[in-house]
Amino acid sequence: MSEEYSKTELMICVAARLFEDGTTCFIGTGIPMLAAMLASKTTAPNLVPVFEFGGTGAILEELPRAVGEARTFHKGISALGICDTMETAQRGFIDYGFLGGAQIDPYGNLNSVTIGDHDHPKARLPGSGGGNDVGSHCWQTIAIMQHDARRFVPRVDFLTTPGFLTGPGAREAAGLPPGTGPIAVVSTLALMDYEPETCRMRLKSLHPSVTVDEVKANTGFELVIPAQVGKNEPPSAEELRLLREEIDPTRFYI
Amino acid sequence: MSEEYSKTELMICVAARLFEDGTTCFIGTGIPMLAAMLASKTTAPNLVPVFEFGGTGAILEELPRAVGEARTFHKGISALGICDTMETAQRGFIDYGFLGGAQIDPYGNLNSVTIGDHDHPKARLPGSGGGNDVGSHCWQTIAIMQHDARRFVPRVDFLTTPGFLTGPGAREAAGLPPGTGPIAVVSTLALMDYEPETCRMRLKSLHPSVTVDEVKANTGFELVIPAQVGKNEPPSAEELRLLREEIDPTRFYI
Amino acid sequence: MEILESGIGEIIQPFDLDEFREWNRTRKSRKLTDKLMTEQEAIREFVYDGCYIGTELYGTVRCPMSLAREVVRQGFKDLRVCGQGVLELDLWLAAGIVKKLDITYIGLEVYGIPPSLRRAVESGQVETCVEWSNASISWRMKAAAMGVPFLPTRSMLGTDMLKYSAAKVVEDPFTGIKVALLPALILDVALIHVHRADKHGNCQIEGISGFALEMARACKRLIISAEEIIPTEEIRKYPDRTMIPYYLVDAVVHAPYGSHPGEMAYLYGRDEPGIKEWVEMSKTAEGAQEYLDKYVLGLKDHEAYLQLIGKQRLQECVELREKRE
Amino acid sequence: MEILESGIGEIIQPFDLDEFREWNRTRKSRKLTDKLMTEQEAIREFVYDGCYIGTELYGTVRCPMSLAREVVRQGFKDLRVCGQGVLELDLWLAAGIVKKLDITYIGLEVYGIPPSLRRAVESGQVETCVEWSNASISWRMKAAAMGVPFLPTRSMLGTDMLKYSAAKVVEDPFTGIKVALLPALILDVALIHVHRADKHGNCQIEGISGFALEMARACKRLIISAEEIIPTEEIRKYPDRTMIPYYLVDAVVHAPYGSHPGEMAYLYGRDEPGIKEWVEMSKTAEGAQEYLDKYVLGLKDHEAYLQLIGKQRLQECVELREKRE
Repeated sequence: MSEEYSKTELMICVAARLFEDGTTCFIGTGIPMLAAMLASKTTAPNLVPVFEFGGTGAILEELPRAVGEARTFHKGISALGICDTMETAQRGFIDYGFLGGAQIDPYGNLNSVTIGDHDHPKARLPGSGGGNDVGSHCWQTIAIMQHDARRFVPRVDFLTTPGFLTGPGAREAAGLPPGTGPIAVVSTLALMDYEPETCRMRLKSLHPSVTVDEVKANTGFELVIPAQVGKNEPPSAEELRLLREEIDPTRFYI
Repeated sequence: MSEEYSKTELMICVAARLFEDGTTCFIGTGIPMLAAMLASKTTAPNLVPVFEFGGTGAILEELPRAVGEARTFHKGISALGICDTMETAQRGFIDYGFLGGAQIDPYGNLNSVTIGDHDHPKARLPGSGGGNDVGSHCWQTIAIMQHDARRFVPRVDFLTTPGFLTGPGAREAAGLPPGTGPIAVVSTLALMDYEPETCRMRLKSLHPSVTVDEVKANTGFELVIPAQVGKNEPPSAEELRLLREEIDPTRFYI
Repeated sequence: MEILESGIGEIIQPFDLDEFREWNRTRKSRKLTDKLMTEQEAIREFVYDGCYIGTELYGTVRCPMSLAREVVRQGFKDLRVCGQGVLELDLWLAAGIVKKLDITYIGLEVYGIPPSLRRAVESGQVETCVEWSNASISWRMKAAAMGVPFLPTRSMLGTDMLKYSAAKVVEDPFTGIKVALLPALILDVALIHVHRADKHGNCQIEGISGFALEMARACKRLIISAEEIIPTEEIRKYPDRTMIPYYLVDAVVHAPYGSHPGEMAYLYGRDEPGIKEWVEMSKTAEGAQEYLDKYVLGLKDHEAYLQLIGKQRLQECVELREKRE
Repeated sequence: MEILESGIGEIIQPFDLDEFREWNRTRKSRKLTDKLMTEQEAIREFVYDGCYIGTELYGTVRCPMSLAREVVRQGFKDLRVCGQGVLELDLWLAAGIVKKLDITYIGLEVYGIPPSLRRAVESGQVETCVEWSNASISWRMKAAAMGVPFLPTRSMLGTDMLKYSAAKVVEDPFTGIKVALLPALILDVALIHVHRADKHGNCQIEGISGFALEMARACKRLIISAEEIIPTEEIRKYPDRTMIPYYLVDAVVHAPYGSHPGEMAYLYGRDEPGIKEWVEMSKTAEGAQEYLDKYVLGLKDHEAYLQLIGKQRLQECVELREKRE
């Protein structure tokens, strides 16, 4: 029986369990940083974190708060520049990338530019940042999302970071490197993956106490619901201890 | 009355006098290195030597024997790589470049690739090296040549480094940066420049005891001979002292 | 090699490589002159209304904050800006001095979407936003730094990013794959903060280099602010550490804690309360103005800023610095 | 953006960026494994007949001479080579193991045209020479290092260099100027000599970097030889000095004086008599063979080579080194 935990802590744990040991991974600000630290302390001790402005292979002893800060190359393998990092991704050296956005569509396309019309937006968002690059060049990408119908939409207002674009073969047709694309979405309600034949988002496993109907009700498009829907383990006592005592003791994020 | 000196020493001195103080200059192996050192010790104390593999702004205390050796960045301003150096030239930061070759034509085009047919050469030469790049991107280039009819030819067997190509406007038409091109040739017999209207090589001034006819006889094409032909000063005692005692005391080159 | 697709975005900063070459030939001295100036002198001499300007690295990391604040203080207007920015560009947006943006990311990182950005763009005060990814804007500078008109990339393909950028998609004539061509970006003015520089502008940077090498080579006017001014002998002792050579530089400003409230690797850590203060106050236009009055407009210069922050807080930042171990 | 002109030169090493990406994904471990090997082991494992191979920097400067000699010793044939080279490629040409050349410069510097090059090319033993400038071949590697199919340049325009290369001239779609597109160059094998490396392959270089960064990122198999093997803690203490990260590297060879008779900045100067010996002996095929027998084929390994050179001569080179002052 696990103790109390927050939605954020749960998302971090579910994301952390997705890291594959001995791989390179683009880490963005926020939950991915905590997930990467948790993974490196648990299931992925040989994870190689890559931060877009140049830090590679850091030993994440203290939680970074920005993708350029010194903690992103603390005891690192290299501290170069954004061009070298992004070119390394373009050459196929970065296995995973974590992404976020204000909207995601059934094909895993993300929007972080504008809500509404681009030239007269209802809301101006920060912009692509490295998101489009990560989504274009990394072998596999994972999105972290608040789960509600305003964010899980049939069509993103501005396609910022490529998922499967319009479906099977679309990435290759657009000129994006073959074999790349999104593999998962970690939301506040569940873990999703993509149906191979259609490239559409598919429910994979539910967070504790969340129902399929709840997920459907909070998804603005038709989610593929497989016959078998799994359940995500709640954070273990050890995961929570690591998060609260070692990773984010000042509760900067959690 | 100046003392005895060699043809090489004379060429070095004539070349050295062409350096403009406070300019950047691409320095190749051989005579340009000695000329640059002599100039920096006499008329061009603020000369900024640039060596293609990355050395910039070195203080030339010891004579470099190769364009990559440590002496090319001794107490230098920077020691980067060939891409940075060549891109600096492509951006228009390198004022002068010294060039050499096995053949030169009336438009200052140089050959350092093959004598005879490219695919079945009579003689294979080292290749362009950085020559083509220097001739393409530097604002002004100066060639250093042995003067004889086998080297001063109507048409080079292989156009390696661009002079004025086929004449006025040809560089610009080919896409080379406007305002660039050759300005002088320092040979074993004389100093040449180019006639502005035709871009053809023109006799400028003779080395001591050399006649116009001698130059003509050793030039395989019709050299523009102006009404006034100057005379090049022989090496001064001070120039020779610097060359022999400070610049090349071991007589590596001279 | 036909054009398969062209972004509809404006090239906010049209470029001409031959004119850039001529500029570099005639306006960039090869002589080792003394370029030391104050923030006021440097910004007054090289920044101007309507110029296309950029800052490196970004708000909370090795950012020329003292220069960015001076730009606001001198009240320039209609700036065209590329960013990639956090506090520095957010300040400019709040001050209403930005007219056009080549935008990649302007955010408050963990603190989310900047209200100043929303106000400036949604109100139409910023007239134009052309979209680029972080890598793309860096590669655009890299193209200029290489002296070429474009660089190819596989970023932005298939997305609205391409559509709202000024990139062009072509088929590679060698292998037939599609690539986006990114136009070179030559800035009118660039502001870069470094660890050490000599009075001539030879610069050393520690830790990540961000896009400093590219930007320094992709601008017409380069203002360097440095934590420390070192003798040229130190530069000449380690020529392989010179990331920005003097001939690229127009002004050198001695700016200790020049990145505050951001960090400077190995020298001082970030001032979280200082950053949070902007995050909080910038939520409203009034609050943002209050911040500007308190930390920028109401102060004479960077020295006055540091006095306001106070020795103790700066010392606390120093204690938070990354160490080489 | 039509093709205005195409070089008639062969693309000696055809490339496929997607295949390169797949290689980098599947054949390059992200794990920190021990890659220490001897010259024999590294060359045997990664070099093969007919491979496309390159060396950095060049013969007399920070050149992987111990690896280059081992390549000759193991008797590979039909090598396709890019150079940019002095002693190292001259040795290969004399040994008759080179079939095709992307040639930029192969010479003896102040000592002129290498007789070995003349014999190898004029006899037809080297079947193909495709011409490139020094910058162009470096930019071709830089294209591969960036993961793009080509880079534009204004080099080679209007000359026979363009004609006998594999470059293509196009009109820039942004400003209308002509540029030559240089195809990416992805080497099968690269040999690079550095000052320091750890057992995983993280490398530090002092002095000029030549084209080491580009070549290391533009090859499928990378063999590093290093003057000194240092602990990974040293690498992690100075991450900003890592020019070649471990994941690019396949083998690390400890090779003290690995650049001899060439120099190594700050460690040892060049061995002029040693260089002159090759210059003299290589004037005839017989002499070149004699040199190969004496310094390469007749010796077991680099250690035997160093014993033949002798401690005293090596010490003399050390005394001639460049110093940081």
